[in-house]
Amino acid sequence: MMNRIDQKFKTQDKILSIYFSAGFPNIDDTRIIIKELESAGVDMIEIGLPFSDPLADGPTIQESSNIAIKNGMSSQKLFNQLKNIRNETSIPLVIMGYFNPILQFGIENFCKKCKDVGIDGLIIPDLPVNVYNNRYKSIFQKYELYNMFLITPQTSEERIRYIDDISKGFIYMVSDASITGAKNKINLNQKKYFNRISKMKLKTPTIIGFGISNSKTYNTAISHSNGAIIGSAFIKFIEKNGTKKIKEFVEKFR
Amino acid sequence: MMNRIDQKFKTQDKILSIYFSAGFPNIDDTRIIIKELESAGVDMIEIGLPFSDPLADGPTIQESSNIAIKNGMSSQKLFNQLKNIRNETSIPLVIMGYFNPILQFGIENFCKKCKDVGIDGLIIPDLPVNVYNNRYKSIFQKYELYNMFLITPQTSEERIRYIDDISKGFIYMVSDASITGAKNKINLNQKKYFNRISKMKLKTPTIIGFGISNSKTYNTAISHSNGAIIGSAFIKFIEKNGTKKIKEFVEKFR
Amino acid sequence: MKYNVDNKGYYGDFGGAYIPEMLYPNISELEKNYKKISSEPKFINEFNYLLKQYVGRPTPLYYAKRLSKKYKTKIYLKREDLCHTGAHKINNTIGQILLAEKLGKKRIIAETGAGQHGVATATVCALKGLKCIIYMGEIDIIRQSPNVARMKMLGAEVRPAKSGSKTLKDATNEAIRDWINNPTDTHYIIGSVVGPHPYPDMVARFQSVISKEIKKQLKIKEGTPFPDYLIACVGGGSNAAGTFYEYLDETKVKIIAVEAAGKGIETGKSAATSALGKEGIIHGSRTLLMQTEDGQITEPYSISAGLDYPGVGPMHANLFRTKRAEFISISDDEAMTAGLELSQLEGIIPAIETGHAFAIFQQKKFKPNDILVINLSGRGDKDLDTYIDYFKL
Amino acid sequence: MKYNVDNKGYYGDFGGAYIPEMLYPNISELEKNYKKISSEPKFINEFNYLLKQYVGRPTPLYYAKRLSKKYKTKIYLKREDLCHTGAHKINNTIGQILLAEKLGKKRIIAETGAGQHGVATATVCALKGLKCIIYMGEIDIIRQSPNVARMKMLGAEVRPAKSGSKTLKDATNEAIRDWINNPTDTHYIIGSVVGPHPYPDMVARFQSVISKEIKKQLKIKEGTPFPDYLIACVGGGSNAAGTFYEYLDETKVKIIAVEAAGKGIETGKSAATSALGKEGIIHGSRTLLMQTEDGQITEPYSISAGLDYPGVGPMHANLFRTKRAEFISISDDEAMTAGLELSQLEGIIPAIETGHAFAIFQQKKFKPNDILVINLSGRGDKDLDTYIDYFKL
Ligand SMILES: Cc1ncc(COP(=O)(O)O)c(C=O)c1O
Ligand SMILES: Cc1ncc(COP(=O)(O)O)c(C=O)c1O
Repeated sequence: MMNRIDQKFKTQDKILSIYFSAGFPNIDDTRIIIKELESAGVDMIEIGLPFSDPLADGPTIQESSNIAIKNGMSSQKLFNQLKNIRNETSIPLVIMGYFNPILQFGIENFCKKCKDVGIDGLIIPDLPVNVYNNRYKSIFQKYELYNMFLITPQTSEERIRYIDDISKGFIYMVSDASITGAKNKINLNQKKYFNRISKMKLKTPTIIGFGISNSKTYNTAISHSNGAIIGSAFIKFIEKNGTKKIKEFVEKFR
Repeated sequence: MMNRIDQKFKTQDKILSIYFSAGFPNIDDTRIIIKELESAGVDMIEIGLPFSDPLADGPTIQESSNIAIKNGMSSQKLFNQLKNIRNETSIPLVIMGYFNPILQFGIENFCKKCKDVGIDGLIIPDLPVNVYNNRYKSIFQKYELYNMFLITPQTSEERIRYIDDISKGFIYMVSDASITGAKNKINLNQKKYFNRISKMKLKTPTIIGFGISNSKTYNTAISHSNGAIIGSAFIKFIEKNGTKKIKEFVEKFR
Repeated sequence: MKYNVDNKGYYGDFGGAYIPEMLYPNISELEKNYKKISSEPKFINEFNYLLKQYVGRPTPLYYAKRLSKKYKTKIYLKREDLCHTGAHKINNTIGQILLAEKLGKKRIIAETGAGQHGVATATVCALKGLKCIIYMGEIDIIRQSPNVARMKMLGAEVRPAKSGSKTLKDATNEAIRDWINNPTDTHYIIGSVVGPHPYPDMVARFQSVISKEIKKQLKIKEGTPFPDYLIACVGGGSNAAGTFYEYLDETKVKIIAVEAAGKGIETGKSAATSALGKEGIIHGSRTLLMQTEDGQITEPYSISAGLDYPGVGPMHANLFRTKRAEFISISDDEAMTAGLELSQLEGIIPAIETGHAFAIFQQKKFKPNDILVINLSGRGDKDLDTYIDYFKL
Repeated sequence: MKYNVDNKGYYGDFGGAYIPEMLYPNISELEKNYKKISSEPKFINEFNYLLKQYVGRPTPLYYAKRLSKKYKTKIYLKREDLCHTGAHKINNTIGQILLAEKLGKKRIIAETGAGQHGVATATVCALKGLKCIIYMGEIDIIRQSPNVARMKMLGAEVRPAKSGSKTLKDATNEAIRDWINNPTDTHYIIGSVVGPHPYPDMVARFQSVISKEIKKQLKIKEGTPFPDYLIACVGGGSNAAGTFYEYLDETKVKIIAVEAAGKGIETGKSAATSALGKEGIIHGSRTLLMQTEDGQITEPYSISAGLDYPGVGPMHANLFRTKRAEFISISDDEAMTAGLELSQLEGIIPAIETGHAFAIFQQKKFKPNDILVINLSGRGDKDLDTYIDYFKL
């Protein structure tokens, strides 16, 4: 069976992906949010596994992670929640989480559970490419899980080529030199960077994330790539509006 | 004319001497206090010239000095107050003061003024014997002023002999290793020290001062010497009772 | 060297660089350059010049007569408290500021716990005229207020870290986030032997001047460069790394690392990583850290802001796992008592961090002929309020 | 030496011992012994040992690059701030505690203004296990509270002086009174080159290590032991005496003594003794002091507790009268500004006392080739509250 991520990129030009922190605002919102997102027409979902010390995240995601942890979220809890998710949805599901909780769960165990519940890939911001390659790649492969890597405006061309080479699924283009957090604008330098990557004609699809918050930034992002990920803006929205009005949120981007 | 101090010791066995700070409690109390003391039967008076930083004095005299200075007391002021004092009294009068105000007034000028108003001697605690001898003795002699020296329980026998040798008037025996201040008792060590000095059979009369406060300490003191000086206890008394009841105070010692 | 870093950036199982891609250019720039630049004669000369003329090195190795008498053994104190700014921290900041200069950086960031590293960083930034921003936990800003004042006097901006336990761990998170946001003009001066490779090795090298001096000084005093025991407190572990560095492979020299037990290891209010920690990732390094079963990092506790950290540097994790070093946990109370004792026996008021090292005598006996070198990592000026409150002086 | 003390204890017209008879045995015991004891090899060895191993001497002579650039001249800083306890004061207390020990004293008293001398005294008392009582003006206890805390940590008792201006002068009075009350077992460690002979000379000798080191260090750095200018702040004058000592008779070396003008010489809120003082007696010494026409000692004022004294030591009175030294008055504002500037240009936060010396550049220009040595008499940790309040940092 083809990985759902690849399938999605094959069948669709521009991808709208939404990130949320599992266990936020309420511990049992995970399935609800996934189903709401899918029925709202989202193309891919990143499920954030909360971590106490999320180095690459801004205040919004930090805060949602803290609440999720207080609510009792953990790797095991998440897998329990996702147990029969594939009976209900076929949307690509990616878990995004820091390395330490995964390490504590046991890498192999974690990957196995991912496969069991039907997760398609992982984004682990603090697991560097070379460590992954040398130590963990074979485990991921065994469980047919994609591991997605990030690139940033500072990533050298050479390294981008290398990452493209070993990547599966997509490359996560961090939109700016920044941590996560909703921003209003995409500036000229960012556009230049998007163009630069675009011109490299990578074999792997790219999705732009960090700072995508409204239709304007979203449209700019997808005009330079294969899709965009919205995180903080979505979390702020459900913090304010709960899980009932998710369609409203998604509609703004369509 | 024989110095009034010598005269007093010649005619009287045991001397009661009282110290007060000039300008305390009120700036113009100086003459009143002198006359009250004389009529109460005191034998000698030490007029304290107040100083801002009286190193050898305890809190009572320090405080009275501060008030006196605030009231406007100064060397010149004191001499003005004492101008015709010898029309009114023949009691031996000694000025006790620290060296700096005297130095500022001018030593010679100060001595001259002392002679003019009829002062008999000076006690300057911070003018050491050798400095006096080398630099100022001739001036004192010119104005027929006695300069009295202190001895303490720590003063060596050799030095006591030397001081006795050069002394005129009396030797001021500091009763204890201490600064001024009323005390209730004279202890065994002090008595031993009094006896030791007594046995030295000095040519100069001795008066015991510092810590003499009541008839008991007074009587012990005069039983070992030629007299005693009361300071802090008297100042406390007039602070409380003003200058009207000085007789009451003095009577307790007779 | 067996116990030192390998060429991949690991100490045994520990170390490495577990960093988000956003930091890759910075970390690899450092990794490529730190050894090269720091071994150029020009660099070495300026480093040594500043250590001598500005920091006041060599610091004495002082024989503590009254302390030795009390504990019936021979105790030498390595006087890092006499360094300019009052702790060993400046050895490292001098090294890193020179490196930052060579790399053309214009803006310096740092985290700080006790404030000593913040002050040491602000100091070298003033010396070099570079912009300086210090992240410090909100709680530490209160309990180490003299150091906050010093940083401000030195022209640094102090930014409070308000997340988590509001202490060193969180200040480090904030500094890393700043670096992610400012990847080109900024150098991040980490203050201990923690963080991603090459930081642990780089900081240990700059701090190794401590053990280099001990070797020479002890040779003169005792005829041998080798003490029986080396003792140092461990927060992240930089003063300890500096103290142990030259002796790592001299296994006849016993090494004791002293951690903060806080209110006691069992109380849940502790920062004793070796006793309570498990292998994991913190601040880009694979090491021992205190964490929940789920891998959430635990909020540590110690009365001493500089030890109030849930991890240890990877060198120390390895020294612990290989049993090269003995790890001892000292409670708040023991550390405070030892601090007061050193003050009154030797006239030296130690930092509370340092007080932990001196509390060793409350747990361990030594022989009359044992030669001990204790690193007196810093002075206690910053801790006076805490001492006064604690002892009701 | 022409400008040094004569064998009667005078510097020209100044000095001597104007003490009450109660102090005669103590002062003459000292006078008889201080030179003899302090020139015995055993004493010299222990003094030098402690200065090196405990205090951390020699202190560097540091070329202040950024300050030199700003003021277009060559500025060296003698780093007394790096001494154990943070100021030059400890040079003297080490010497005196050894002397007290030899004299069999069991109890030590001292006065303190900024608290640095109090801390230095409490420190050596802890080191030697002697009882220690420190007199400190009530106002100084408030404005130098970190040092009060340090003294308590070191086991000293701090007694407030509540008379007069409640500052250094009054603390000195109280200490002298204590000595009168305790003539046999007690040694009084005076903290500056003030008080009756032999104190000014004794303290100057113990502090002279500063200029001895400058000579050697400058020779290495500049090829000559002679700077063009020596600059130091003067409270009582001990750091200045130490800085000038070896150069007193080298008249090619210009000497600048910096006094505290407080809010300004004309304001009545000042401590600039040379500008405002007249010859007189203070604390047993004939010297220049601020006083009324009647000879009452004036209450001085300076933002800096260590300079808030109405006199100067007799050595300095003589240097002023003979014009060997130039005296300059620096206001609170100038001193504070200079303190901040040094912090931000060189990464060294000076004591406010010391800040006065650095304010020289606000009043005087130097030539590009002039070599200046400024004594950095102490660090500013004790003054952080004052700085922060003043600059609203
Ligand atoms: C004096 C002192 N010692 C020790 C430490 C702990 O740090 P490290 O373990 O890196 O030496 C600190 C930290 O601030 C400190 O200030
Ligand atoms: C750092 C510092 N400098 C200078 C002084 C002034 O004293 P002196 O004039 O005796 O050096 C003090 C006094 O406390 C001080 O602490």
